[in-house]
This record gives sequence, structure tokens and C-alpha cells, in this order.
Amino acid sequence: MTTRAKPRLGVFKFSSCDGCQLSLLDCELELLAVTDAVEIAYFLEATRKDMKGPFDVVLVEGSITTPHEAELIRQIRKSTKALITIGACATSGGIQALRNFTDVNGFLDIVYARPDYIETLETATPIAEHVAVDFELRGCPINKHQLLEVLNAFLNKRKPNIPHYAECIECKQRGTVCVMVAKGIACLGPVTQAGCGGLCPATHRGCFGCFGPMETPNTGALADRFLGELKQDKGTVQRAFRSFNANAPAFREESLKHD
Amino acid sequence: MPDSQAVIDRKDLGAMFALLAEEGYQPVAPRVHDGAVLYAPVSGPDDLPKGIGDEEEGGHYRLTERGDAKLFGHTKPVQGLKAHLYPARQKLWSAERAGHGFRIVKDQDPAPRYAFIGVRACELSAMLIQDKVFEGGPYADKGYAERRRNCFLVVVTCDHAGAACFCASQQTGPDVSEGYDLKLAEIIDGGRHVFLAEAGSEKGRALLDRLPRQAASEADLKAASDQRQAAAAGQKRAMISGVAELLAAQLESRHWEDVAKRCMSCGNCTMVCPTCFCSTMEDATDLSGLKAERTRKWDSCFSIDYSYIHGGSVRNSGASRYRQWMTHKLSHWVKQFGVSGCVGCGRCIIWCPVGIDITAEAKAILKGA
Amino acid sequence: MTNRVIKVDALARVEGEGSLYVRVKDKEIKEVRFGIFEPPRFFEAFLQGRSFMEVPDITARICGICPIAYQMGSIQAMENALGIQVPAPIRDLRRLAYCGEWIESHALHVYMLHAPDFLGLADAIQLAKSNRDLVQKALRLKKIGNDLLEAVGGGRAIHPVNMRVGGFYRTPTKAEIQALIPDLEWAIQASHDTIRLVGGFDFPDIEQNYTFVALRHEREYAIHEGRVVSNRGLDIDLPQFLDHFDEEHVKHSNALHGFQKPGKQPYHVGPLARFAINYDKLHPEAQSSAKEAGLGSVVRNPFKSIVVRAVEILQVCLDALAIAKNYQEPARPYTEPVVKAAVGHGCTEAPRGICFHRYEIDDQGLVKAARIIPPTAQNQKQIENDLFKVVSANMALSDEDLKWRCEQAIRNYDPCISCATHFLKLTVDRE
Amino acid sequence: MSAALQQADPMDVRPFRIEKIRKELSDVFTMELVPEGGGSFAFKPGQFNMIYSFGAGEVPISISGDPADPSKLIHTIRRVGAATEAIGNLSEGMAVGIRGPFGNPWPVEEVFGSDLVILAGGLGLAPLRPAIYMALAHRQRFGKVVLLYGSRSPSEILFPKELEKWRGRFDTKVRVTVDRAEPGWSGHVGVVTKLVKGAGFDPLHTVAFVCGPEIMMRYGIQALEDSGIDRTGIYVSMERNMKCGIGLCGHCQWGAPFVCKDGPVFRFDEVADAFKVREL
Ligand SMILES: Cc1cc2nc3c(=O)[nH]c(=O)nc-3n(C[C@H](O)[C@H](O)[C@H](O)COP(=O)(O)OP(=O)(O)OC[C@H]3O[C@@H](n4cnc5c(N)ncnc54)[C@H](O)[C@@H]3O)c2cc1C
Ligand code: SF4
Ligand code: SF4
Ligand code: SF4
Repeated sequence: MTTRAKPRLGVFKFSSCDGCQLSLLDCELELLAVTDAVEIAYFLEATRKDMKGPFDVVLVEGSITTPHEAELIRQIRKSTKALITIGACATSGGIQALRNFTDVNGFLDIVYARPDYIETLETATPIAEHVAVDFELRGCPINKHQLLEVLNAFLNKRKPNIPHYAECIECKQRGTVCVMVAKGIACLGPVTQAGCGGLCPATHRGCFGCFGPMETPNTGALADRFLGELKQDKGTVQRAFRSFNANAPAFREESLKHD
Repeated sequence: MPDSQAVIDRKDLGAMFALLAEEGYQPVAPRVHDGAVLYAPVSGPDDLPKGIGDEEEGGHYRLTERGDAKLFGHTKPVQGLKAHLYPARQKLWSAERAGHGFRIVKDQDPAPRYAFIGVRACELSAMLIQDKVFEGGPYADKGYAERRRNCFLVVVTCDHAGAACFCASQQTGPDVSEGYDLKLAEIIDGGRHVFLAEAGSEKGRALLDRLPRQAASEADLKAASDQRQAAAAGQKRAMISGVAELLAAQLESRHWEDVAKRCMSCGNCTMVCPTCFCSTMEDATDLSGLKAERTRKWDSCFSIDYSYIHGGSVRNSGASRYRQWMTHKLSHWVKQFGVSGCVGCGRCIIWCPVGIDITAEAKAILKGA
Repeated sequence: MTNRVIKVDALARVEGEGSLYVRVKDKEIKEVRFGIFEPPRFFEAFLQGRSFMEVPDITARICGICPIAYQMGSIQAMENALGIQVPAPIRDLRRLAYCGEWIESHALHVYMLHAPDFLGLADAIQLAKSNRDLVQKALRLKKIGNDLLEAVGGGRAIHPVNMRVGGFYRTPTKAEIQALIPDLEWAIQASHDTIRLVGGFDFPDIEQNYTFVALRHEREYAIHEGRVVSNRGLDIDLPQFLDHFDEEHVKHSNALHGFQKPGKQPYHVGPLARFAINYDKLHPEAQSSAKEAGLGSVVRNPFKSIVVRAVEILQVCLDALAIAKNYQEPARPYTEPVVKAAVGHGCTEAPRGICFHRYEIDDQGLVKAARIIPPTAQNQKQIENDLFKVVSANMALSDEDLKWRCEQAIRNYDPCISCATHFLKLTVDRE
Repeated sequence: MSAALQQADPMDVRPFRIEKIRKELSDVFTMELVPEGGGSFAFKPGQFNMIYSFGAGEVPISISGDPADPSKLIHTIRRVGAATEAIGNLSEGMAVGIRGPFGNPWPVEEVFGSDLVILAGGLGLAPLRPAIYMALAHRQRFGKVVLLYGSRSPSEILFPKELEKWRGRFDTKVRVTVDRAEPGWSGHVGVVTKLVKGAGFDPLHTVAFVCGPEIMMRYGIQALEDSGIDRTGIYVSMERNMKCGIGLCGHCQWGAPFVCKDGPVFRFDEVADAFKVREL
């Protein structure tokens, strides 16, 4: 039997809600197995131990929204063998990328009385726009089972079993009745990547796109359906594509069509 | 087979469920769930969708009130029986490291014994087609074969056609002539609510013998045959004839591009189709790397991975993927298994979120040919 | 050495990114800053123009640790605007979800983030090395919280999908809820053990004369609704909140600092505040357990917040069990909202303290203005005050120990920085 | 295939021990396998196995050994991705899982009596090697035997020693070409299809076996047809995604045929139309 040296894991956070790294702590039943299998060398949310690189695997949550973050991610990339981005913020910019559609200074005025104290970039961008990324794990938040699968795959040097097809496939495999066909509820499932487990339709609501665009999204065909049979107005269709993955190219372009 | 025909009263239908359960079968029948009729485990006739009908169109489905007490007054459930006979996710085996190598541990769950009650003609035809796929070639799928061998089939014939049905043009219904254990036709005539039953196998005959029953009258036989005729005559859709040859010759049709503008490659059609059989396999390890597992999951020809070989996917365009689905169903299947892969159930039409209609696309290709 | 600087650039075991900076000159503290450099995310700004129905899903993304606080706060604000009263079973389900969030968040904080401080360990992984069973038990407790959230929230604990304005998209079946009962019964025992365990820790001897602010409800230990009440006689309805509280922007922080008007006074929200204000509403079993652990009816030592959290875990486990046992499926999962132009307020007790929402919507149901005041922003001034006191009382400690003690003082608040920027680094400068 | 194997569940993986690993090229290696617990492995030239690396995945790989020697199972593999890397990272003494042999073979015995042209590109020589062994073992049953092999560069020539040995035989013509020459290379330069002309076979009585990258096969077949060989005399080996290897998973469909069970070796006239269709 081969024994391997414990790989060193780092977990870093940029602009985000913390939910994706919390998913790691939420792997309650498997967490100790994870800490047995890897040495957690950097994970602020969990440990005071602050070890420097190099790392074998780094998980990155969050999008790049400040000049400081843009610099930091470059340093992290240099110090790790594998870099995995986790969550909508890190893979497409996240909800804060809504700023990319307007003038960020306007936003500053709304939230802060002294905008001059705030240092921020015009845009919120995914990690892959700044450095090379080895694997992007989607979701807002990520699915903890998928997180374990990706970690497992990287530790065992295999291909992660993460499908890129539509949410509909997962929904049907689960045996859920399609909410769009049977209830007339608008659902982003046909253009959204599988991964959540088909939660929304099973909860009697339409998918709202947490996992971002699927591999070959035909957003136009779905938007036509929303505007046609489902009688939605342009604003609603625009907002549907403009949420947690608003900055993902396919969704961005579709939302821009409905101004 | 006059002695194999009889009439069972509605109030005695429960006895059939009870006998099947007694013989170790889990009855699975149509049931209302989340605004649709699905196949699900039931405990007796009370769980059936009493007085429920369905309304169907491309990308549209709603339950309706029939205004009568029919238990099988709907058309077909959302998904076929493949979900039971070839589950969406199957663990094939696990393995553990042993010395320098590994050991395979076969730890599949034992095959369940299902009694499927309320099986439609199209459903049965689909099952017979999947039998050819999974058991007809040089290699059989053991799991499927076992589940299939274990099951008891109670067909209920249709009394009307759904708007998406086109089994008549595919010669897979509404008549049922083989492959079942028991065939029922549900007849309501004034206050009389009965099932005309006909055994189709030894198992079926044995069950029928144990049920309270009366002799079938001429009127019952006529009522059942009228229903079948109504179901055939009521079909609004039809598959064009000669579609297998047409599609084989139209692989380069311009029409594929046209469908691709509407088709989202979401794969719903393949998931609901009762004959679609494609699957993928996932090998995974646990964190320690000491245990591994192989899982088989339904796959769809609409995914990019499906045709991925080192260097890229063979079918990148939406057009080529829709073409793969449709030509496989309607044309290549005939060469592969000697029958069409489409039983005309219309599910792919109903459950396509944008209502793409395989019969209409076939017509369009014919027109452009 | 008379001049020193204590600095923590990136605080660990808190949610989000913050820093600490203390500068001491000749034994005199010159500066204490609890800095929040988590970048701003502009929620209030991009909520403008969104439909009221989308708001709960968006506000959830303010924080992955306490999404319920943001979902429920905004849902109740919208319902308040549109005049929707939800029936009792819906209210129960909401409380049940919130109990789940408290169990999950408190168990995480007590065991994984805070306890290692008292045990002199860097993290819970070290703890697992010496006491694996304890950590496993903690993880199971945490999981039970998440299971509650998953059962009510539509299958996931972080950013659940089931909560909506008017009720739920799909209400869980009786069987789904009853399935939780055995685990909750176990959790009650585990919370008693937790209280005993953390009650036995050594606590630094520091008391603060806090202004406590919390929700208060006539019948229950307030979690998801109530009036805003302080220990100094304030007792107001939500619409008056902004007459009494506000936030300001300080240079060292991307979070706004909350204060009470007039005089910009700091105040304290969270477990200590809730405990002080709602002690009489605690379940008798929780009350007696608190007594056994040595707590009076008011706790002013911030380091003892860990004990209060443990008592709160017990309280919500008891609550959740009662709800689960009595649950009946509601007739309808939700009340259909009728849109009109209106203003609405919502406030709930997030695990870290009150979380306030105010929205103005137009006749199309689109948001015209949004204001969200998260607990950590409200506590910021108070945290700096505590730090001041901790540093002055511990001048004798080495830099490293002082630093740790300061960090611990911050962790007393279980600060959630992601929320605050919608909102940590220690720097102690001893010149 | 033996009756016993046929009866076993074709989805069952059998562990085989890696006896020997030989590095062929920078990214290509050959493994010699024996069944754990003993036994032999009979197969026909052109057949493939599904090779499983513990937990890392399973991939179709042609058998590259000698069908006359069932005592060892030989595979030649290029590292291109996760699963082949995982197999490549194993060492002697460790185990892989085998399912097979599967697929339709090169019809070596069926074409006794004709001239035989073997046209191989790159790693395509590996699946053809069993056919070459078999043809040479029955050399007297053929007219001319011609092996045409193309590789990208001299350093990427697979099995150079064996090519040399076969070239040394008086009864076999071996021609090797490279796309790009390197210092010291004195042989042909250019695409393999150019070798077809002047290979000196009798097109009316010739059978050709072709295997290599799909693009090379297209040009190769064209050249063979141009030289006068009928499409019914040309055989090709195809590659498609495979999950089961036995026609149950659907992935390898190429029009009507399943590459796994109707191929991988096809008679060209049966698939000539499919070859013309893009993204089929
Ligand atoms: C009939 C036939 C014969 C072949 N003969 C040879 C040969 O002799 N020598 C040779 O080098 N190549 C041969 N190939 C090609 C070889 O099969 C591919 O190079 C190989 O599949 C690449 O796999 P990979 O994982 O390394 O590459 P990738 O490009 O990473 O993956 C390719 C495919 O491998 C599968 N896969 C990877 N990981 C997993 C996993 N964890 N679980 C499940 N599936 C997984 C997937 O199907 C994936 O689509 C042959 C192919 C065919 C069809
Ligand atoms: S409910 Fe949504 S995700 Fe599911 S099949 Fe329908 S459209 Fe697809
Ligand atoms: S192709 Fe469509 S109509 Fe035909 S069997 Fe499949 S789902 Fe039914
Ligand atoms: S035909 Fe319809 S159901 Fe099928 S993949 Fe295309 S859009 Fe989806």
C-alpha cells in the first residue's frame, strides 16, 4: 500500500458571504476525515494557526473587488500546486458583480456616508480573470457533497465527477415534476448547471440559477419562453438572468438583451 | 382465451393489491403527487388518482377533474417505468485496497419485486424495447434482467388519447397483445364500475383465479373495444411514415440548425423517454484513497461529456446533439434493435420546457428533404 | 518596553476578514481599532429596482452563516409593508428554521471558534486530537441544526430556498418534521453537557456596564419577532428603530459603526443582551441549567458569552422539540401577497444579535430604498470599548498573550464580518 | 472468448497484476499484465479491454500483444488525461482492473490469400500490432505484406526495434515516414498517405487495415481508394467515448453502429457514409 504525505490545504476568502467555506465546516460527518487526510495549513475561519505556503491545494472563495485582493490572489497562485475556486463569487463574480452593470460610485453613495474611505474596484470579477484556475466549483452556495468530491478527486489525482449539463437532468433523475411544464412557473433549470441536487423545483419554485450557466446554455430560447407562454415582462426576464451569476458571460449577455 | 377473461368489480380491486402484496410484490401504480400523476408505491386502490385526468400539450401539463370515479382516467404518468427497472443512480460495486492491489466487493442491493399496476400500452412497448436493449445483445445487464424478471405487470388499456399521444402511428398501442400478466379495461356504466380482466401469462391466470369475479358479458367486451377505438381515433398527432429511412438520408438537413435555435440541450426529453437508456459511470474514492466505488447514472446525449474523447467532444453543436437524439430514436434504433426507439407516448413533447415536438420536427425535415 | 503595538492583520476563527490594532504609549492606550477590511458589497444599492419577491434570496447572500436572519428579516419587512399576517403553523415553521440556525451557528462558535481560546489551542482540530469524541459530539449538534434548516429550508442550510414572502414555497410534511424529534431529544442532552463543559472554563475577571438591546416578545424567548427593548428603559416598535439608532462611517473600517442616539453611545446586542432582557422567558430547564453553570439573571462579563450561548442552544433545542412535536401541516403554504406601494420593517435576533431591515417598495413591488443594519455593525463600537478595557487590565501580559487575549475579546462577540460589510486584522501598537 | 467469461457479469472488473512496465515514448508506456490468481487471456487482434485504475476511472484500451501468446496481456497506453495518467502512475506489482476482451477484431484469418497493407499513424500502431504478429505468423497465407507507418517525428516512432526487425524480413515491406525530420533522420519525410503510392501491392487483391488519428485515417483511406483498393477491402478502427464497452451505455454510437460492439474495427464500406458526416 502506498502512503502519501499529508497534502497541505489552504482556504482563502475574498469578497463573499463566507457560505462556501462554511460548507467545508458543514461537512460535519466527514470533517474529521478531511482533517485526517489533509493538513489544514491556512483556514482563518477555522484556525488561528497561520502557516505559510506552499500548499498542495488551495480553495478560494469570493470575487476580486479591491486592488489589494487582486494582488493577493497572484501571491496565492504562486504558492500552490492546485487552485480550486468555490462558489458563484469566485467563479463568476457573485451577487456583488451587479455593480458591473452600473457606476460603482453611485453604489458607494447609497451605502456609505464617507465614500472616500472606501477602496474598491469598479467591478467584481471571478478569480479566473486574474490567475489560472485548476477547477471551478459552482454554486451559491456550493454543494458540500460536490466539494468533498472535488477534494477527493484532487487528493486522489482523478477527474472530479462534476457534471456540467443542465439542472433539468438532475431534477428528472430525482423524479421531480417539472414546475415550468406542470405549473407554469419560470425556471432557469434548462440553462443552469446541475449541482444543487434540484432543490428549487422540489420545493415547488423555479430554479433561480445558483449554479450559473450550464455547458451550452441556450438562454435565448428560454427567455423567449418566459416572454411568450409564461407572459413575463422584460424587466422580470432581465432580473432572472441578473442575480448570483449575473456576470457569467451567457447570463450577462442575455440580461443585456432585455433592457 | 375466454376462460382467461372475467370481470372484477371495483370494490374487489383491493383484493388484487392485497394478493400481490401477499406474494411479496411492492405494488407501484399511478398516484397524484405535486400536481402530476406519477408511478409510485401504493397500498391499495384508494391511492389511485380517482376522477383525475390530464391535459397535455407541447411544454404543458395540468391535471384535470374528469367528473367521474375512474381510477385510470389519466393518460400516462410523468415518467416511465424505467425509473424503477433501471434506476437513475445505481451502485455497481465498491472496492477496497488489498495489498498492492484491490478487491472488488459486490454489494448491490437485491432486486426488488414490483407489481406495476396501470401500465399503458406505450409503457409496455417501451419495456419490451428496453428488454431488447438490455437483454437482447451478446451481453445482458444483470440488474435490469433481474428486476424485470421479478416484476408483475397489470396493464390498463386507455379509454382516450392524450393530446401528445401518437402510439397508433408507431403501432405500439392503444391495443395490447403481449407481454403482460394481467390486462384490465376500466368500465363505468351508470352505477356499475368494473374491470374487464384478461390474463396474459400463467402468473396472471393464477392471480385472476384467486380474485372474486364474474363472467364477462358481450357488452363488457364491446365497451372495452370501443374504448380502444376511441383512444386510437382520438390521436391528434402522428409520426410520418418512413421516418427511419428519411432521417438516415437527412443527416445533413438544414433543419437541424433550425431546431438548435429552440432546443436548449437540457436533456429533459431523454430523461422522460421510456426507452432512452444511456448511462454514464462514475468512479470515485473516499478521502483516504482506500475505498472506491462505481456508480452508474442516467446520462443524456445532450451533454458535452457524452461524446467526449481525449481532445474534445465529438458533438459540440446543439444541432448535432438534437440530431443524435432524434435519429437514434427514430432511425438508428431500427438498425440496432429491429424496432423504432419511439413508442409514441409523447412525453418528450410534453416535458420539453419549450415544447419541441418530435412529430412536427419529423414533418419539417420531410418538407425540407 | 513602554511603547508597544499589538497587531493582528487577519483575525482567525471569525466569519469574514477583520483586523485589530492597538497602540499603547507609556502604559496609556492611544488607539484601539477593530478594523473591517472585508470589501464592501453594496447590498442596499443593488436591491434597488429588484422585486420584493427576490429580496429574501438576495439578502440571504449577505451572510452564509446566518442567512435566515437576512431572509426572514426581509420577508417580515415585506409582509409588514403589504399587511400580511401569517397563520400559526407558518410562524412555527419559521421559528423552527431559526432554531436550526441558532443551533448550527452557536455550536460552531462555541466549540470550533471560541472554546479553543479557553483551552489554549489554535483550533478545534487540535481539540479533536486530544478529545475526538467531544468534537464529534459538537459536530453532531451542529449537524442537527443544519438538518432542521434543511428540513424547513428546502434541502440546504446555507441560503435555503424555501422561505418566501407570505410563507413557504412548500411546507414540509408532518413526517419530515417528526423525523427530527429523536435527534432533538439527543441534542437537548448534548446541550446540557455543553453548558456544564463551558461553564467550567476559566474566565478573565472583566465586567462591563453595557446598554443591552434585544427583541422582546410577550410569550417567548424572542427570536424571530418582538419589540426592541433595552435594559435602560427603551421599548419601541420597529418603525421607531431609526429614531433611536443609527450608523456612522469611520475611516478604519468598511463596516458602518452603529450607535444609539443621542450622544452616539455604544450598545451591546447578542446573547448577553437577549439573556439579560429575556431571562424570564427562558424555558425553566434552560434557566435552571444556567443557574447551575453559575450565571445570574444578567451577565456582564463578555467572556462568559460562551456560557450564555450554550444556554441558548438548550433553549432553542427545547423550543424546536416542542414545535416539531406539535407540528400540523398548514392548509396553504403561503398567502399570496397583493402588491402596493408601502414601507415595511423587519427585525429578528440573528445568532449575533438584532438584525434590522427597512424597505420602501413601489406599486409594482420594486424596491425603492433598502436599509439593513446587521448585528456586528451595531456591536463594533462596543467591541472597541471592550478591547480598551481588556488591554488596560492586561498590560502585564506579553505581546503574544495580549494579542491572543484581545482576539478572544473580539471572538466573544462571534463577529460576523461578512454581514458587517455588507462589513477583522489585530494590531497593537506599543510605541 | 471463453464461455466462462461470457457468463460472468460483463460489468465485473477482474484484477490483473502489472508484471512489467516499459516506457516506449515520453508519454507512452506498455504494460504486461497477468490475471491475479493465475489463468490466461485469449483475445483476437484489434479487440480492446476496459482498464480500471483503482478509484480513478476506466478507459478503453486496445490490446497490443500477440494473440498467439495468451499467457500475458499487453497494452500500450498514452497518457492524455486523468484515467490514463492514473494507470501510468502505477508501478510493477500493483493491479489494474480488466473487463474484456470486447469488440470486433481485425479479420486476419478471413483475408488469408490476399495482399495485406497495414497503414498506421502514431499510436495507431499499437492496436494493429496483434494483427501484424498474426499475419507474420501466417506469412505464407498472404501475398505481399506491407506496413506503412507514419509518426510526427523520429523520436515519436513507436516500437522502433520491432519495426527494424520486421524491416529485416525479406518477405515484408516496411516503410516509415515522419512529419518532421530531426538531425540524424535519413528516412522519409511527409505524411504517411504518401507512402501508399509505390507500396507495390495488387489493388485488386489487397486488404488494408488502417488505424491512427481520425484525420490521418480519412486521408489514408482516400489514398488507398485512389490506388484502386475497393472500400470492401479496407478496414478501420474507430475511437469513441465508452463507458461500458458492451453496447449498454450508448456513448460510442456513431450513427447506427456502436463502436464497442459493432467495431472498433469496421469494414470501410459499411461506415463510409458516416465518415462524411460532421459531428456524427
Ligand atoms: C476502442 C478504443 C481503443 C483504444 N485504444 C487505445 C490504446 O491502445 N492506447 C491508448 O493510449 N489509448 C487508446 N484509446 C484511447 C483511450 O481510451 C483514451 O485516451 C482515454 O479514454 C483517455 O482517458 P483519460 O481519462 O486519460 O483522458 P480524459 O481526456 O481525462 O478523459 C477521457 C474519458 O475518460 C473517462 N474518465 C476519466 N476519469 C473518470 C472517472 N473518474 N470515472 C469515470 N470515467 C472517467 C471519461 O469517460 C472521460 O470522458 C482507445 C480508445 C478506444 C475507444
Ligand atoms: S423544473 Fe426546472 S430544472 Fe426541473 S425539469 Fe423543469 S425546467 Fe428543468
Ligand atoms: S421519443 Fe418521445 S414520444 Fe417517443 S417514446 Fe420517447 S418520449 Fe415517447
Ligand atoms: S428537445 Fe426540448 S427537452 Fe429535449 S433537449 Fe431540446 S429543449 Fe430540452
